[in-house]
Amino acid sequence: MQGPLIDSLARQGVTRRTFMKYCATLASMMALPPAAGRAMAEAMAAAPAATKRPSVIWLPFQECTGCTESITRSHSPTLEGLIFDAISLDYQETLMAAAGHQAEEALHAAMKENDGKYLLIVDGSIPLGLDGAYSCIAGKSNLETLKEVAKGAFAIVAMGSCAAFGGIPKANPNPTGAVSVSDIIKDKPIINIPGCPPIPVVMTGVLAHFLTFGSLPEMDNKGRPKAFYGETIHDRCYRRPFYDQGKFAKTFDDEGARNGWCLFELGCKGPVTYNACATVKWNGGTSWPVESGHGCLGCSEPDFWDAGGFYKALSMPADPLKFVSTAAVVGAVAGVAVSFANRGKKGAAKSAHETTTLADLEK
Amino acid sequence: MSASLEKGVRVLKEVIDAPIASYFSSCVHCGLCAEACLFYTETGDPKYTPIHKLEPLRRLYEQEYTLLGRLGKLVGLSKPVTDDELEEWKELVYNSCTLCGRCSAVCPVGNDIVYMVRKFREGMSASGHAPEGIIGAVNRTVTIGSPMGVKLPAVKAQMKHVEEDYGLPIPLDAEGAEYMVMLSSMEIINFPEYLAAIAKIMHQAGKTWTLCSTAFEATNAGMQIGNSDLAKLLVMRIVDGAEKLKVKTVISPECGHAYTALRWEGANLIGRPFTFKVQHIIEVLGEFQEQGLLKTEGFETDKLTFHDPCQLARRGGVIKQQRNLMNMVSKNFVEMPDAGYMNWCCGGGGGASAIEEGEELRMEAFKKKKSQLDVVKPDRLVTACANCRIVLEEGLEHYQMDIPVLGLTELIAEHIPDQTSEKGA
Amino acid sequence: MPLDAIPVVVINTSENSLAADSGLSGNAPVLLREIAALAQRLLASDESSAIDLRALPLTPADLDWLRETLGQGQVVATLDAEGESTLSETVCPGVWWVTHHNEQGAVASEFIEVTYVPELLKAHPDDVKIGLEHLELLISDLS
Amino acid sequence: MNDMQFLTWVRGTGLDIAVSIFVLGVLWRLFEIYSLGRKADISAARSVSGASGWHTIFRRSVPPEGMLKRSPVSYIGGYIFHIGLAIVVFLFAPHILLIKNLTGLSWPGLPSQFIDLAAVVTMAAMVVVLVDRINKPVKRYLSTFGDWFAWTLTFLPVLTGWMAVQHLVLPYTTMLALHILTVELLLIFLPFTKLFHAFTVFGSRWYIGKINGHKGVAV
Repeated sequence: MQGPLIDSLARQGVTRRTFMKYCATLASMMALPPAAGRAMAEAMAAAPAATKRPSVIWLPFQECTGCTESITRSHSPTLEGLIFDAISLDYQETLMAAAGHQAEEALHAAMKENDGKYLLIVDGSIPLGLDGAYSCIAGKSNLETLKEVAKGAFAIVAMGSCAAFGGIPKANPNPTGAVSVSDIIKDKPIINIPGCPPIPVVMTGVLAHFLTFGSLPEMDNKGRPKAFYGETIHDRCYRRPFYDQGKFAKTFDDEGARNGWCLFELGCKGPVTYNACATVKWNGGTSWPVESGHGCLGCSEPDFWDAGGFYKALSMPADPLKFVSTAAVVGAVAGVAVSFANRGKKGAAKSAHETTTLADLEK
Repeated sequence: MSASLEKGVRVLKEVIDAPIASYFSSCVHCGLCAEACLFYTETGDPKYTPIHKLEPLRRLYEQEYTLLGRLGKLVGLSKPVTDDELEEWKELVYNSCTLCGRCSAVCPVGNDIVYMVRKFREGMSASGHAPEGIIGAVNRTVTIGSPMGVKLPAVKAQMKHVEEDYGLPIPLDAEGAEYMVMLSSMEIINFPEYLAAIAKIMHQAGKTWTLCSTAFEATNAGMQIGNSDLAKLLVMRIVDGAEKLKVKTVISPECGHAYTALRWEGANLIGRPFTFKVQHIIEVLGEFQEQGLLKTEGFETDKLTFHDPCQLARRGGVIKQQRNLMNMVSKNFVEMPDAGYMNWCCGGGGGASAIEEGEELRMEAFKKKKSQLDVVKPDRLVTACANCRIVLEEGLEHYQMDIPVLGLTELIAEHIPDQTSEKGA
Repeated sequence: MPLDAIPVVVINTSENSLAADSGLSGNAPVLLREIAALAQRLLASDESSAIDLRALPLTPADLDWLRETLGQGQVVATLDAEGESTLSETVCPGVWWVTHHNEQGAVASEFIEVTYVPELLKAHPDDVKIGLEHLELLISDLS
Repeated sequence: MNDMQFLTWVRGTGLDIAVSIFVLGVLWRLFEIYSLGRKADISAARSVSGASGWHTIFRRSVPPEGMLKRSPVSYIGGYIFHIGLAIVVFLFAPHILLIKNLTGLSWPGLPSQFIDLAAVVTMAAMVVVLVDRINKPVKRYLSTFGDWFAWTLTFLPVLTGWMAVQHLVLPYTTMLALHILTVELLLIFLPFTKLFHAFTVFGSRWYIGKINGHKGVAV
């Protein structure tokens, strides 16, 4: 367990035991077996240091800064922050001191210097409506900027549900025509870290992986790191046993709710939401929505905003009348069309009628 | 000699309408109609299930008038209707269906199966798949004037007989009479008492009436075979006669299908409402009874029962009158099980009695009537349809049951006091 | 609006002490068997192992029950590393209850380790070397 | 796809598709059927009180004289499963909740034990009528693929719904998803199978009632 990272940590007063403890916790959060924590600590501590800290460019698009808030709230002086110290954040509008042309210069300098090697983090969705005019930075639409910056990136991290899946800007009726990063960029590895906001440790976990192995962690079919999004909230929820026993809170103030029973019937989306809230928790491990007595909103899932209502139980239909008027119109039109065809056919048969005479009864 | 499948299909396309579409879409194959059909109950053969008798019509409807049916025909899932198939169905549509309407009466989803059989027959006859017996009857009705080949001279001979026997005048072509009386050829040939009865009853009621030389035959074989053009031709004869004589009411004789043809189909066949009223003789008698114009004396004391003709009762809505009339002249009137609205058919209506090759089946089906009669064990059987009467007589003879059959009108007339003395006054 | 108008309902939670309402899921007792199996493995093959208590569907009440059942042994070690960590042996020697707190004092992760001495307590040779250097420095200062 | 994604799909996209096809199909079929029209009956009507299309719509729910004895299984089995279905579909609290969600209309439900019983009785009646269909020559003769298919489509939602509530065989979530899926299949196929009688039965009864009412025959 020797290496530049552990040395640099040591210089900052972080002891080996502290680092081991951090890795054990990180492994637990990533749902890895306890033994993996030690392995990770050894691998990360021994990771060869690049001659230069890896460059990271952070582009904000149609977003609320909630993702940045989430990360920075935990930034210092925690261990996640220490991981951040291992990178060079060359462009982050909210955090950087530079502004205007200086900021733009910093961006272009970083892109040029680290061409093909920098990690691009995006938060916020990209509006396509009105040629992208809904969101512009430095006279360029987000779409243009993304395409330009993505070109030289080693990989892209879509931070938060907006960048990963379109998020709230994409919610019905999606006035700006918002889309996700992966809707636009097809030729770069993209790692989605959805959540509204995402859990900070997921971010640092991915960065840790990137720093340790120089590659992205294993991802699921929605481009999310499996370590954090491998299981549902429901799978790791401490209230799960009550679900299995059929004990449900029916209202937010009934006895079931006071006894901490399952919130499924109050609309908890935990069963269909892949995230690590149940293990990692929020606000420095203080609590998380279900522990606070509220069901999961499913914020890390695509289109969670339009999934039929936060307080509607999963067993209730989401929005079955969505296309009903269209269907009714199509059905009526088809019916009327058939009617006309039928009446035409019947009319034709009628006008072709030859009055039967006796002779016509025989073949 | 121009009947063809193509023509049949075209005619069917013409007659398929919203009720038929609705009926076929509603059928759940529950098979309850079979339980109501005497051809099924007496043979136990499921092919006589009423709705099954319409199978080719159903397929044609779906293939012609539904999107999915057209698609099914295109990809070969639904086979087109063929001549061979229709020939096979001839027995089901004619021999084993008397249009009695019991199936329509029991269908839980409300399918008027008889309505559909009637329309299906349009296509069957146009495609040359009507039975020879009925074609013959139609031929005779159209060319000679009556299905049994009765001509005016025969009627006149009957009139003469009656006038002589009863001393009552039988008016012919009397313009402005209140009633124009129609006959069925069976009555002319087999049951002359009918004409006499009418004369007595009309005389007692003090009503003016007449026969019509151009329209004395009421039966409509065109409707039985299921050909509206020919049925219209026959109805038109009656309409012309009635309008020529300016009568108020045309009286349909004791014949079920004549009544349906004239009363319910007539105006629709000729495409305009009638200028006169149409009544069944039983309706007229009922009216007279109610108005006190019908006075009888004495009662029959033997056990009598009444066979409701399907077209009069179930399909015609005349149910109470015949019972009141029966009770007027009988002390021992007993109802058969299912009598009235749900009465069982004699087995020979709807043209079936004209089909020679259907006789065996008819006799088999008659077991239903036999079982009804076996419950009551009547001394005599009264009815109000000459066709029923013939079929009942045949059936009773076949099963060696000694029960005479008579017409209700005659029975009533027998109890009308002798009026020859009044005549002189 | 006077505050008295707000109806206040007092619910005495201590009365709800029935098993069904105590928050116990019934998953905790099963763990005892697993710990026993791990202890056998430690004796048989010298292999240490650990159970991540956060990875299991355990309610806070389950954890309390488990903690109480396993009891407190003789050794308790605390580690001050960006938040306190406690490593305490249960009444079953070799079975350790390890709790990592973060700097806010909340539990960051919690394990049951079945081992003779938890890895975290052992000093790393590199650190021992640094310690030795420090010692030598101290000694040289003496002269 | 795990069971939760399955559930999400069936209650989202799946239901959207099913309800849309249902609405589309029903309208299309209704137009297709009733636009064929019919000629007005110009024969002189005989009006009798109690004889009309509307009367028949109700009256046809009662077996005519003598018929109950001739086919007791069809009638009693039919009554039980139709009424049972109505109870289970419209008086089960979660279903009412669903209807309230969609339409805002709500009414009191029945205790779940009663619904449970109704579901079991309904299924039993359906099995009996199925056996009857297999055993009775007429029914077997009339039966086509459509009949077996329609029976299955109707039976499965009751079975899966009951199993979900009873926590039988599969986890609740999976069973619930299967329940919704089978309802969706039912919705999708209803307009295009004999199950469409649920709609046309009123038209058919009205027509026959109207035709008979014109003649003064109260049926």
